[in-house]
Amino acid sequence: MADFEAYCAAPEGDVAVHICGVYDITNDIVTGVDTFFLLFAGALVFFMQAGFAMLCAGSVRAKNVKNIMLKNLLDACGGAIGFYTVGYGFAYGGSDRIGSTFIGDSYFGLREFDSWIGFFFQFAFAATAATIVAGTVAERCKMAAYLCYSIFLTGFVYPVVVHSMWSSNGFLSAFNNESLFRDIGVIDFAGSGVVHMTGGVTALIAAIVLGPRKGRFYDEDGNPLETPVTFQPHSVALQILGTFILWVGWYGFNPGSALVIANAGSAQVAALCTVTTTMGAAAGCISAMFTDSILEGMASGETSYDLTMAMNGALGGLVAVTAGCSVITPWAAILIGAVGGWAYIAMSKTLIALKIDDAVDAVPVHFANGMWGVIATGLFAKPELMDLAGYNSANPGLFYSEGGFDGQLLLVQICSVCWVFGWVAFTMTPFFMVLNAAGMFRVDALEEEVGLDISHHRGAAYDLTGPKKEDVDELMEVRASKHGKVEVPKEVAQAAEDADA
Amino acid sequence: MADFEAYCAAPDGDVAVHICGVYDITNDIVTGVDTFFLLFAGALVFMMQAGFAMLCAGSVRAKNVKNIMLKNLLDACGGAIGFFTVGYGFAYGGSDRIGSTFIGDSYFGLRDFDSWIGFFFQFAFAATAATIVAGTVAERCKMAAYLCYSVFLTGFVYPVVVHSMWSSNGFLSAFNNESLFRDIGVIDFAGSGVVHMTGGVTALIAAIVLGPRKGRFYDEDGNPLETPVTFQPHSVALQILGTFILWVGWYGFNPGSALVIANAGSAQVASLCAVTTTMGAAAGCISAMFTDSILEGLSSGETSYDLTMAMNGALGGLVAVTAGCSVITPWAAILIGTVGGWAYIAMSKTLVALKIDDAVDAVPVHFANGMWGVLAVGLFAKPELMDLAGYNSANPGLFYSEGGFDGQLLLVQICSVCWVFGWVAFTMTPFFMLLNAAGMFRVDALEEEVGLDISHHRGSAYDLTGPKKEDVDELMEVRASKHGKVEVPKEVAQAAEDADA
Amino acid sequence: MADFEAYCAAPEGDVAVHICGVYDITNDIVTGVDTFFLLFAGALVFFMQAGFAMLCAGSVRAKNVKNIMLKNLLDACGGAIGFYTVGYGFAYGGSDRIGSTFIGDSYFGLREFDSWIGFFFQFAFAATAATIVAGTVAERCKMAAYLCYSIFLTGFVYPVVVHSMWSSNGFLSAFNNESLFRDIGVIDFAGSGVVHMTGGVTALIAAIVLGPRKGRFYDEDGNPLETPVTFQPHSVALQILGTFILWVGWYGFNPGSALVIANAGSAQVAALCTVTTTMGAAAGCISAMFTDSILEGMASGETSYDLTMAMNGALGGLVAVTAGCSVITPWAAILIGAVGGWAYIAMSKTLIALKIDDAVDAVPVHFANGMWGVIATGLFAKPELMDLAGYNSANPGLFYSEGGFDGQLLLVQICSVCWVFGWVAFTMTPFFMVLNAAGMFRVDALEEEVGLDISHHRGAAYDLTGPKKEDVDELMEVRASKHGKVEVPKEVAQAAEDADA
Repeated sequence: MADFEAYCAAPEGDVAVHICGVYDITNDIVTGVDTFFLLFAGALVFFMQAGFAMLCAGSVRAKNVKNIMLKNLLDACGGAIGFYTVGYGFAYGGSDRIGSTFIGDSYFGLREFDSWIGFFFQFAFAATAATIVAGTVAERCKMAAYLCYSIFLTGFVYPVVVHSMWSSNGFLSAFNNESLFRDIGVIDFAGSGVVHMTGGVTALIAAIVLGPRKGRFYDEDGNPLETPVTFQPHSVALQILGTFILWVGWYGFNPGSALVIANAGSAQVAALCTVTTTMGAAAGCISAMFTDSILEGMASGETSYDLTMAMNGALGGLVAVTAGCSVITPWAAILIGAVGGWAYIAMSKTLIALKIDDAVDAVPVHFANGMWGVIATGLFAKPELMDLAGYNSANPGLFYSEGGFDGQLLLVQICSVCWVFGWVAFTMTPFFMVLNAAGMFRVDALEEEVGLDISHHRGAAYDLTGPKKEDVDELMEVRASKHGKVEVPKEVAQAAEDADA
Repeated sequence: MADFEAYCAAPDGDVAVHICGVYDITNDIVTGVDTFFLLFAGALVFMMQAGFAMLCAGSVRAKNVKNIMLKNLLDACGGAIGFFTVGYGFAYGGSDRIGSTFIGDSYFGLRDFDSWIGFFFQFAFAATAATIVAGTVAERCKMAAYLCYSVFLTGFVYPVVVHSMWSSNGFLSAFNNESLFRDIGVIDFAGSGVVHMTGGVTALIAAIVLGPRKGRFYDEDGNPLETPVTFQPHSVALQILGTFILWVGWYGFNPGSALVIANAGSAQVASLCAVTTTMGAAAGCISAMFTDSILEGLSSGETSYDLTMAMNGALGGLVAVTAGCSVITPWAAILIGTVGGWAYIAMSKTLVALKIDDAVDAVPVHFANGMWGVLAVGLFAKPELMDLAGYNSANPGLFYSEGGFDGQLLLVQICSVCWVFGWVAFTMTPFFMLLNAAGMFRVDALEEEVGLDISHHRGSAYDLTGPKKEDVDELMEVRASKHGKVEVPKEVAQAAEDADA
Repeated sequence: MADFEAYCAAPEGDVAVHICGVYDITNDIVTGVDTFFLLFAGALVFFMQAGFAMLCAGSVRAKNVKNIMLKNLLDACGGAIGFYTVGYGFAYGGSDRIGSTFIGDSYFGLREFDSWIGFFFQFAFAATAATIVAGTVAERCKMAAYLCYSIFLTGFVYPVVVHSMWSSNGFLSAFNNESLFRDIGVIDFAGSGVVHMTGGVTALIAAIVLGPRKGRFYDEDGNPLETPVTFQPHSVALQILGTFILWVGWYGFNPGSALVIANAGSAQVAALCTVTTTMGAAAGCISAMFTDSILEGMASGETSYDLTMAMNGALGGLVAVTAGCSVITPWAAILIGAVGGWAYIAMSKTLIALKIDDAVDAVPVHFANGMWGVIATGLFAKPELMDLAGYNSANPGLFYSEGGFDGQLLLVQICSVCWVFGWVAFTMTPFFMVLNAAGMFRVDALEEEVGLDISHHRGAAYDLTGPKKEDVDELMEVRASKHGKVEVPKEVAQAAEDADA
């Protein structure tokens, strides 16, 4: 391998100057391609905001649609400002120093910083973490509380998690030689733990503190219902649209986490991520839906196929392969996704049993599968792929370790799960409890009954009323006479009837 | 042109080492950029799943929305598993051998394989082929039958077509020196024939075997209706969203089929594809819609503009230019798209005349235009562009041939169309007839009447009921008194009225 | 820096041949990467068509949904044909000559032209400019008038603006050494003025000539109403979807305007654009929504959060940073976005006061903020960033100029605003007035009342009717008896009740 740094420090002679000239050009191209790659991936990840908005909006009742969508839009905006002013600094500030730190301390407001594209990509992730919670607390959370929480999360809680696992100073980071577990860093390639578990734990705590929606587990007098009432999603079309957008966005989320692509190794990592991401989603969808259908078939005798299960299963599978997408084989991705589907169902049923109300099942998808994803990496990480992805392969996943008993990586992964859970619980629980105690968290009962759109957002989200019947009739008459015939054209007559009905 | 292979096999001296070092870097970059390109294109093609889901969902009646969307989601998932386990192997396995083979025989489960990004891109295409059928059989096909068919198609039928036309061992392939027609291979750059015709023929056969929806061509007693009943699409908004998403996805589908982009030639091919794709879509849209408006104006005297015609015309134009997008000029693309619009209308009317019921007009769009697209290449392929795209330009399209009479390429294209039609009909007809004979194909008549959402998917897709009027009134009272005035704020009063209406 | 042109003109000796061979490869890669970049950006910009369609469709009443969406689809198609045949030629034709010209004069029908990807990218911009108007004139403009206007705009009016500001022969262009203001060219990096103001001014003129919708400002007898009637958007879900799609598309619009990315400088420019774009949108959203909430809180005592304000604020912020995204810091982007939010509100209220009816508030978003964006660049353009983006930094923005008093750039920017306003008003005003005088502009009053969907597009856009109650009941009975029990499964019973209600 040629050493260009020494050779090109002071190139001698015409030939060397030209060789180094070409070498400079290749460096230039590499910078360009890698920037472009993050721009592409960041745009796709940001597109997931649209996916979350559609998924959440479709899942709630028609009377709360505006509210949930406004939350989705505002946390992207608040997240941008919050992550710009302090969040990015806490996450990655001071990464040029050696040793572990708890939190970063420079780059606030991106001062003396020019890796714009790096910030953009990380911002898109931060916005994702914040948005996860929106769905869970839908239909009952006050707008002001939501804004407070989302700035607190993207500005402080999430950056600390990022710092610990992804910064080169993080105490769990695989890119820090002096991390807590020395040469074993946690492997959370694209953020099952960092992004999804952080969002999922926050959502869980919020759901517990906030309490269930009126009429979900208790009747009007507060007596527990025999069976919980399921609030039908108001538009399945929006849900599936959101799901597909999220899936597409994941092709930025996971492959994009290779961060660079202008060399054969990184390109292969990103390429593998596309395949494992696809397989995880497919397996999660199939496992969750058919498991649910079989369970239901055994219970009621009538088999039906539930779209919600299919969608959330796919999302669960996606979350689950996110941590290990670069270090697992496609077969392992299918396994992880399939188990992810079950993890989703199990957690979803558990929440209902515990009377914790999650309006869009974000906790089972992001918390349960985020956790499972990080742990699964400790089982399935394959040494050759770890090398390729730039991880130390001395401690592979349990199933690939010598004799199949070396669970060191698994232990580190479990510790990381505990750390994320502990940190988020430690910071968010008091936060939400204070909000609640101050009466700033939950909307008024009557407002909840009326729906937040009318109470807080100037009217309903939909107005599907058509034209007045007499106007339509008049038009039909005018047209009929114009053509000198009594008979009205077929389509127009149909339209008139429709308007009539 | 420098020959780097010999020069860099064992570089002599410092200068050569450095030159070869830079050369290695450029190779690295090329790999990275090409991988990135397929990642981008594959993600866009996968986004077409969202497009198909929205288009189909919008086109059916409100009582079958969940069903059709679940099918769209599941065939992406089933397609992923099926194409991973066997499909890709059948399509491209054994491409290192010489000579023609009927079907591939290695890479099953992607064993001994590491071109991940190639698989990802091909999977996205396979999923597209499968999804095309979903719309046609909507509102009456059983879920289990659909799953069987979609795994069969992506796992076996489609891969054989791919193998024959795109693999270097395919017996019609332009990349096989020993193909059936020796030095003339079929030109189907991005798959008008391979993808769309395969899907379209399958849809046609399925529609014939399955029969029309209840009440479409026959009344309740089975007597033919004088004029067929048109079932209104339940949401045009979803249809147009789907159309636009598909159009955007096509910028991955067509330019992405250049497969590489990190050299000036391929870049030019991809660029040309972007332009021809645009022109084809635009021309198809305009030709289909205005032709229909004029026809209708002539017959009824009242001119109207039909959105469905515009959308399907655009899609038809897109399908039609897909085969030749890299070897035709933009002018030719406009012509092909225009004729594509007419092909769509003609086939659509023919189907209705033959009492074949296609719920979303997928057969006219994908079958008629897929066929026309492949044939059109035999007319319009331009030698210079064929060279650029890597095809043998000795036998150009009819209009560019010597004297305008050398129809050899056209003949090959016609043969290919026949082969696709024959193969798909040969495999799918017995398949669907067996399913039908076993009573596994079509849902029960009563279930069809009720709609598949309630029958099989736990309730309807929409629930647009608003809050109770008394709750809204109470809130208005509370608010009015709170501000110490009887008058309610304007918007709130409006909202109350809306809820009332 | 090595000079490869001389060195590689006739390389001498083995070493030079190989060096030049590698150099050629790097050139090849650069071409490929830059092409890919414009393909990506162009596809994203085209995706904005879907965003506009959803935003506009969501904003109008249910009875005009088909109409507005058809307009969106057709102007993309008409724009493609118009821009291909003449538009691109007027905009960029003859750019190899020296000196200023008013309009281009070659490349019509892309003759003797092969920069396909450049055309594709520019076409996507032209389609955007045309689409902006669709929303403003919604619910009352004739289809034929719309088509005429959209071809006139993309084929002639818009190309002249492009030519003046972006072509190397443009008389205001920063890339023309002999421009009107010599060494100071206008800085409109991605088109706040060129694209958005052009569309916005056209929309404004159209709205004035066309007059308000029936019942908006005047009652049935033509007497002015005390307070204008607000027509509720029929679906807020579509609006927010459109907003997010537009925001994502802007990551192609702004960074893509760097045009190339395969070198470190351009990559940095594109990267900065992602950040400033994000910050502008976030600031605009927050400023518009909270300002409105505060104003309303002061007026009525009850605070509500308006989603429309948030969405249009974000879009306004995006439009405002478009002109300067490559030459301003993120802080400046936040300021510009925040002011953009106010500009939106101010203009929106002004229009209402003047009884000018804009159905989707496109004029405040695109005209007011397009203007503000161009002017803001004259205030905030930072010399270092201007250098990087390839602009002459001798005359920076007012706030960065020597002593803070050198407003030369600001003056040029203001002149450009006047030019765009003047040119568009000069061409479009007579155009619309002639259309209006000929009775071709506005639909018949009765048709407007009935809605354009039924009048002109064969029926309503939605049909959400469910199955018949008796069918559902029958199915329930059949199922209950099949399982040998009277009790119906829970979900099914629920579904039956829903269908009942």
